[in-house]
Amino acid sequence: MAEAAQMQVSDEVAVQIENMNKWYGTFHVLRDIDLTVYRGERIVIAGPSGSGKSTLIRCINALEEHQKGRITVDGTLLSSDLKNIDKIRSEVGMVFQHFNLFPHLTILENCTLAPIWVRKTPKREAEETAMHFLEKVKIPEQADKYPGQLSGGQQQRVAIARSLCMRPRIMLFDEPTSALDPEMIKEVLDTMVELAEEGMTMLCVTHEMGFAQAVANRVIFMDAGQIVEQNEPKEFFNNPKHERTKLFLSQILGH
Amino acid sequence: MAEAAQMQVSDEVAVQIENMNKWYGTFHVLRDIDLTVYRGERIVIAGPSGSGKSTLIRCINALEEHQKGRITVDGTLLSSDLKNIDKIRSEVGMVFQHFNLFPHLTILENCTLAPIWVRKTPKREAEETAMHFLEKVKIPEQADKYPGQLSGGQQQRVAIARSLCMRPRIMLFDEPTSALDPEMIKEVLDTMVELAEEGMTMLCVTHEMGFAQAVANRVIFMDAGQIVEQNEPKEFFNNPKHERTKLFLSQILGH
Amino acid sequence: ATLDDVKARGVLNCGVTTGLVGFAAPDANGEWNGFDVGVCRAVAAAVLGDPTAVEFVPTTGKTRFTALSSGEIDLLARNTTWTFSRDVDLKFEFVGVNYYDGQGFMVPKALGVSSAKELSGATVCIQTGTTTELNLADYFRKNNMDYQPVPIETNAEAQQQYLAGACDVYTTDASGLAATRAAFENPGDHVVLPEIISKEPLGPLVRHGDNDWGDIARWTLNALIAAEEYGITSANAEEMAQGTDSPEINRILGTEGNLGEMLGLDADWAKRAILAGGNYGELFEKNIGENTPIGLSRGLNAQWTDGGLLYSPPFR
Amino acid sequence: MTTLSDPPRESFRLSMLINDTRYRAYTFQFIALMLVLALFAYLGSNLVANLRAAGLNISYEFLGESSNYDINQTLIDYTSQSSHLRASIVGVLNTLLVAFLACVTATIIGVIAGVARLSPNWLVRKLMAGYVEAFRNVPVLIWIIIIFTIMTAVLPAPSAFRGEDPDASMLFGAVAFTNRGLYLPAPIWGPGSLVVVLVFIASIVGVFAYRRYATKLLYDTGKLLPMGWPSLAIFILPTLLVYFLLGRPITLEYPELAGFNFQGGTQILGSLIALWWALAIYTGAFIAENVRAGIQAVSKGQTEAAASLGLRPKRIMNLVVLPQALRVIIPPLISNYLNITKNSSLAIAVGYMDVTGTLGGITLNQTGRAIEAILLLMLFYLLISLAISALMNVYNNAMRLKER
Amino acid sequence: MSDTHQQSIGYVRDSMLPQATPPASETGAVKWVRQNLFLNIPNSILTLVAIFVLYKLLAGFLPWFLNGVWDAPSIRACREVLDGDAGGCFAVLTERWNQLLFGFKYPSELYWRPTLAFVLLFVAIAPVLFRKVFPAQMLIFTALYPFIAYFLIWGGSILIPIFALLGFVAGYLVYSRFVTQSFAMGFFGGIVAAFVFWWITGLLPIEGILALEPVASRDMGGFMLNLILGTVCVSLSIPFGIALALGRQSDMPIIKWICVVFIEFIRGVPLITLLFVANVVLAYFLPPGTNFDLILRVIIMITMFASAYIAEVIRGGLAALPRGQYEGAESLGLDYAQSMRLIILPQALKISIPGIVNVAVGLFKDTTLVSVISMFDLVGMIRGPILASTEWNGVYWELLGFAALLFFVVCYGISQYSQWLERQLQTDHR
Ligand SMILES: Nc1ncnc2c1ncn2[C@@H]1O[C@H](COP(=O)(O)OP(=O)(O)OP(=O)(O)O)[C@@H](O)[C@H]1O
Ligand SMILES: Nc1ncnc2c1ncn2[C@@H]1O[C@H](COP(=O)(O)OP(=O)(O)OP(=O)(O)O)[C@@H](O)[C@H]1O
Ligand SMILES: [Mg+2]
Ligand SMILES: [Mg+2]
Repeated sequence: MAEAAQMQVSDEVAVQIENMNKWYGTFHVLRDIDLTVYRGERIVIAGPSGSGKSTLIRCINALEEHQKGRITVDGTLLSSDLKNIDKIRSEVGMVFQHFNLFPHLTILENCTLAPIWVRKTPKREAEETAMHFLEKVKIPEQADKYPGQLSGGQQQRVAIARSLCMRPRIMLFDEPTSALDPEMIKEVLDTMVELAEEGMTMLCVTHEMGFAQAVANRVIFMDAGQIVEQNEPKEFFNNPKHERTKLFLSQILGH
Repeated sequence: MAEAAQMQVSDEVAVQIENMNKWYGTFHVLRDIDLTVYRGERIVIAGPSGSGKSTLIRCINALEEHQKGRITVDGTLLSSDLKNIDKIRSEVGMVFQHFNLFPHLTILENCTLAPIWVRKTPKREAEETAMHFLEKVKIPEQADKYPGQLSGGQQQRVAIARSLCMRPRIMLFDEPTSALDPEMIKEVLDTMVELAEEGMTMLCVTHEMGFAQAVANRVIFMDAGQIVEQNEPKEFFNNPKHERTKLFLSQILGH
Repeated sequence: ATLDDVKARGVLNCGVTTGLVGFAAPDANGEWNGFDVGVCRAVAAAVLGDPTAVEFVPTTGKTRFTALSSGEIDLLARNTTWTFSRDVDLKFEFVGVNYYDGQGFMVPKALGVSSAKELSGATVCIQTGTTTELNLADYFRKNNMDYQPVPIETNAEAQQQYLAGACDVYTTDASGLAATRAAFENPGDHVVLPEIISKEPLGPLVRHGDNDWGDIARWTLNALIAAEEYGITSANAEEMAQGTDSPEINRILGTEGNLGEMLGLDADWAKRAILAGGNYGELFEKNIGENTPIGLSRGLNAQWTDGGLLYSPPFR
Repeated sequence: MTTLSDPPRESFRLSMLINDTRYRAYTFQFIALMLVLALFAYLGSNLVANLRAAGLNISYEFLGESSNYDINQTLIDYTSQSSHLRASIVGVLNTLLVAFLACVTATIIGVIAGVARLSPNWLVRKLMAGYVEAFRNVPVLIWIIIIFTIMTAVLPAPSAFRGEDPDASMLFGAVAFTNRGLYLPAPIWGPGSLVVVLVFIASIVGVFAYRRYATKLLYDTGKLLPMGWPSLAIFILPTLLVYFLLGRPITLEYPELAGFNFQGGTQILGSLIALWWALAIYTGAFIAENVRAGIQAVSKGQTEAAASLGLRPKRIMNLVVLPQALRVIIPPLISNYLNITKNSSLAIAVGYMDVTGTLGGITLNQTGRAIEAILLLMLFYLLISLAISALMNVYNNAMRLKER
Repeated sequence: MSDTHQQSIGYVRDSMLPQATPPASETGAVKWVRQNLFLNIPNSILTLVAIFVLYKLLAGFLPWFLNGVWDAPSIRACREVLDGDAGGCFAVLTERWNQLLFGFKYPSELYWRPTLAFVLLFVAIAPVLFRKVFPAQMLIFTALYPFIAYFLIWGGSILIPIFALLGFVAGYLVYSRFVTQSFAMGFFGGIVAAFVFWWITGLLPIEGILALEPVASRDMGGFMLNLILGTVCVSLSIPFGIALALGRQSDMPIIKWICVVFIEFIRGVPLITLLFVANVVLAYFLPPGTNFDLILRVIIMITMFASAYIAEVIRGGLAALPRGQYEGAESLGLDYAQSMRLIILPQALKISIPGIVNVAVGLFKDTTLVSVISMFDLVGMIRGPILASTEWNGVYWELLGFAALLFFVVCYGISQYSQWLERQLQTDHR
């Protein structure tokens, strides 16, 4: 499968991060990050807790601002200009660890909200799109329920559908399965694999090494705010180079 | 290990329950309970939710009053006489599912409170005892922290140490591990096993069948307020007799 | 200017007390009646031609001055004592005196007190927000007596306190005492002591600076007083307006001269004011005179010709 | 990879004021600031225009002038010759006095009622629920008036104590409840009374010292001394002993009916009592709810855990439940104190001369300085509430439970 | 290993026991009385004390209430009828009920209008309070209600409320036309549109068209005044409260500080000083010549007062929302206004409703303070005209009791509702 996926990677650059640095107060969270993501690429980001994985991903989406360096998403430079930020956010979908569905809206409304208000899609059309993606994540029948009535796995799939409804060109996942019970993890991973097979550009923070091996084009290992090692999954898992990586893999696989 | 433990059981009766009945309003929670616990015995009580396990244990400690029958703890008859209740309570330690540590006191203060005020132990001495037991549960270094600063597993171990500081002759555990994350369960079970090995009389409500098999002298299975079956762990697990037990075991082990 | 505002509004906003029987109080139907109310109605009749075109704004001792200076009311007719500082410092203009009063004391007969000099050690109910508490402080200090003041916001509550015996003495303007006593179940059980400890010329006032409006209020009041002097009453005013042989009466009633025009009103202004509730004497008799429950005698408030202080400047 | 560089410094464009996150916040804040300034400028210019039109000005000189009125309750020296400023201070002290008394009383009432609401006794529970609901759901002004009415209309006037066969009589011949207030005996400090007072103070210190010692003894040796009756004995006995040894240096002056009023003794004004108790009972109902919520917030597990350790109910309350409940109770308790202080401004309804009655009442009336007086009045209340909030923050920070 | 009990260890129950009935001491009235009244000696004493207190209360109250005189022209007549017996003089209520409820100036032939408005209030407020019970369409009536109520209570031409309503409609139309593009544009466009509409229609001569007899604000009084002040101020203060709460949450320091200063200032001073301001000082701050009604000034002040308190409640609601909701909205590309309006506020307000209701109860009680600045609300009517009148001087208990009862019924009702709602929110797993 990994082979099949590989093929869809094109030469176009989806995300380009150059020499990016970020501080929280005086704490240097991200240091000199350089990363180029090509269109269709599927990248898994791994690393110990607190290594800055989430922060990296959130910078791409301008949920956090970086203090130095450049981030270019789909040709748009991420600057403090609101227009650019808006543009980028509508190109980039994000799925959170805790789903962050809107509990006061039905599933359908969750999915149509942004298309209607941000993309100015007519409501009917937005609903059709939403149903399409809900079918894709296999829960069209839940459309009129409220998030609180769904299981965690279903909620996460709704969150994915909600992002997809904006027809993003890039999807970011921040530990999408780590708040789920084991049975539900599979549901969500299946959905993500399916997305991957369709050639979506994905950046995914996860500890699901199975998923990484099956889907990723590239695994990035971070520690202490830096990219320590990156490689194809096979190489990465079987033949890690850096000491830190070896240690991490031994822990995570042993677990 | 089970064999080794077996040996410490003596002939002395620690708890004797005769024909005990309890009602909540008109609801008959415990029906004709007869149970004799010998000194040094380690009893695991299992059963479906709502079967009255907690209530049984709490009756022994006079946290709930029973309406019919007799409970004798360590030779003292449990009556409405406050003196007897006090006597019994200081003989019997109890560990709750939700730890119930006192959040406004440090760990050390949690452990010395009762010895000082109930046993009238001088403070210094009480603190020495407390440190002794905190070492036993392997967290002496946390003595000056507050409960809110510890992990669940650590808190539960403090709760055990707190009970031990009263040097009880009998320990009651009410699902001590069910509010814990999997990693922490082991910490607590280890502590309990250690206690068991020292010959403490224990009654333990738990669904940890591994623990039961390893440590218990006897497993008691309750349903609908009655003791349905009891046996040595080996027999109980391999060769349950009652239909209800079989059903329960199939569920719990299949899980 | 105030005159134009009032005309444009069609209603005169007149500040009165929150309720003092005889001077200004709403009856069971919510209709305002009283001596001060009469002044308001006279001004309204003079300016607007309609004695009912008045909006009565109840004010407390605290709010009355701001109400006036902020323009919420056009005229304050709320037994307000004319003092130097109010006239000069607070920037108001008193347009005359409609009642010469003085502060007095009322005590239950049962106490057996016959003079204010015997009040040492008494508990005294005062209505706050008036000059009364200053007079009281001065009087007791001057006479070297001590007392305990019980300050109260409204007349109604002062009355309650006094009747319940929470204070021995009630002090306020003598007219107010009479009015209050009149409302008692047994007025005979209470006496008003003979001492009058202060001068309290009560009169309507307007804002400083709008002299035209002040003139209207002043001369409406004077017209009422002069009308009594010359015998113009609400009963005979119409008849007299046909013309009399007294030039002064003619000038008042507008059949001679152009006094109304000078004021910026029409010729009939004073006639209407008199017709609104009668001349000064009529208003007095109807609201607070001897035949009313309040039963005040004219005393100082008689015409100068009868030995009183009422003395309207000439209309010419 | 690529040459690194910061995002290029774009030249500033006007549209960036709205579109650029860096500048947008400044734009908004600037607009807001301008709006607020404009509003103030507008109000200020109106004020100036209005004052000029009325020929008035803003000046605080009136504070120095003599007030010319008397106040019936003065905690500091005051005569009608004192200044308005002093009259205001008298009012401030009266406010603080009634607020303090009401806070203490409300706390006592509230704690008793709150605990009683959790009593196992059904009748007591219901009775207290009735009290709480009745007082919480009726405006405090109505309660103040009702209690004031009880004071004036129900209690006898001093004159009722007069005569051969009076309608009312004094309690123990020493205390008179009248509708002007409460007349109590006042102590006369004879020679040696200082000693008695000192001994009394010393014995209060003694009580604390004893309790401290008892705890220490328990900690050190495990010996638990009784707390209740020794404390009481230390509290009372030495003072009594010294009092009688010195030949009763402190005597009481009893109030006696003379002239219009009771003379001698001390008087607590009726209006003070009415306001004090109205505020106390009203706020007590709120405090009762806080206390109940606070105790209930301590989970049942805490009590059970303590009980299973063998602690007695009284100790469970003192050692486990109360310390935890207090954290929940005290913050709303403090804001209730603040409410009492603010509600004490309703004193004018009963003629109690608090600061609203002096500065915001008679002074305002006599001088006509409405703006100045009300401004000062608000400032005073604001200072109090800021002080109390500061106190609350200190408490909250000190008591915050340590968490991970 | 000791064999004594090792044999007995195996045990299997052969027949299951049925539910048995508890012993008599565990059920029925006996147990209840013992448990609830006479658990132990101190408790029994308490019970006796409580019974004594109850007896005293009832012994004082019942004869007074049952013997009450309901029909007499004055207190003296009452006393004659009672002839020395204990008994209330409730005649004052039957004689003056209209003044107590409507003040002394509201024309009596028009009482049906505020009464109708009051009844309709329940219809209007029901769908807000019980969202699950009533159809959402009823909210349309809620939106219309302010205009209907204004028309009923104040009278005048029906065109005034209609134009006012149409102004809002015009504003809304413009708003919804532009809001999808930019919130600011929609919002300010809407406001401008509404004002333009009002300005134009304000020029029309509409006096007397389809008019009810107009009643001036000054003529409002009695309990009606309390209700008007309460409902108007609470409803007006909610939008201001939201704005203040958002401002206080803002990370722009100047805006935050403006809001903080306002809120803390208002919360730091007693309402009565604010009422003094309305009564005595506010006029100086308005342009020369403007002349607000006292009632209007009071409404402004009470609204400011309530806004500050409601802002604090809503701030609590906002703080209770998890950070993820903000981030979720942001990551979808919603801007600040959109995420507030669509995501944050609907949730925050829902959490805040019980708190808002509590503020409303407190505020409603505080409306009695207007009696201190010589407005004739229920308390003002009692303390002023009625108790001062010759006929009724001295009937304290009946009047004050009546006032207390009216407030109790309303406030108790509302606070029970808020408690119910809190329970609903707790169990609401949505
Ligand atoms: N808002 C913040 N303010 C200050 N420090 C922060 C903030 N958010 C995160 N950090 C710190 O930044 C570092 C990186 O955080 P980040 O959440 O990116 O780690 P992560 O690799 O995603 O870890 P995890 O696997 O636990 O999610 C951590 O040390 C964290 O404590
Ligand atoms: N205070 C109470 N009042 C009324 N009924 C109660 C009370 N406490 C428990 N019960 C009921 O008594 C029964 C037995 O409860 P108990 O807590 O002993 O069950 P359990 O076997 O410990 O179940 P679990 O495994 O869920 O803890 C249950 O049906 C429960 O609903
Ligand atoms: Mg992370
Ligand atoms: Mg249980």
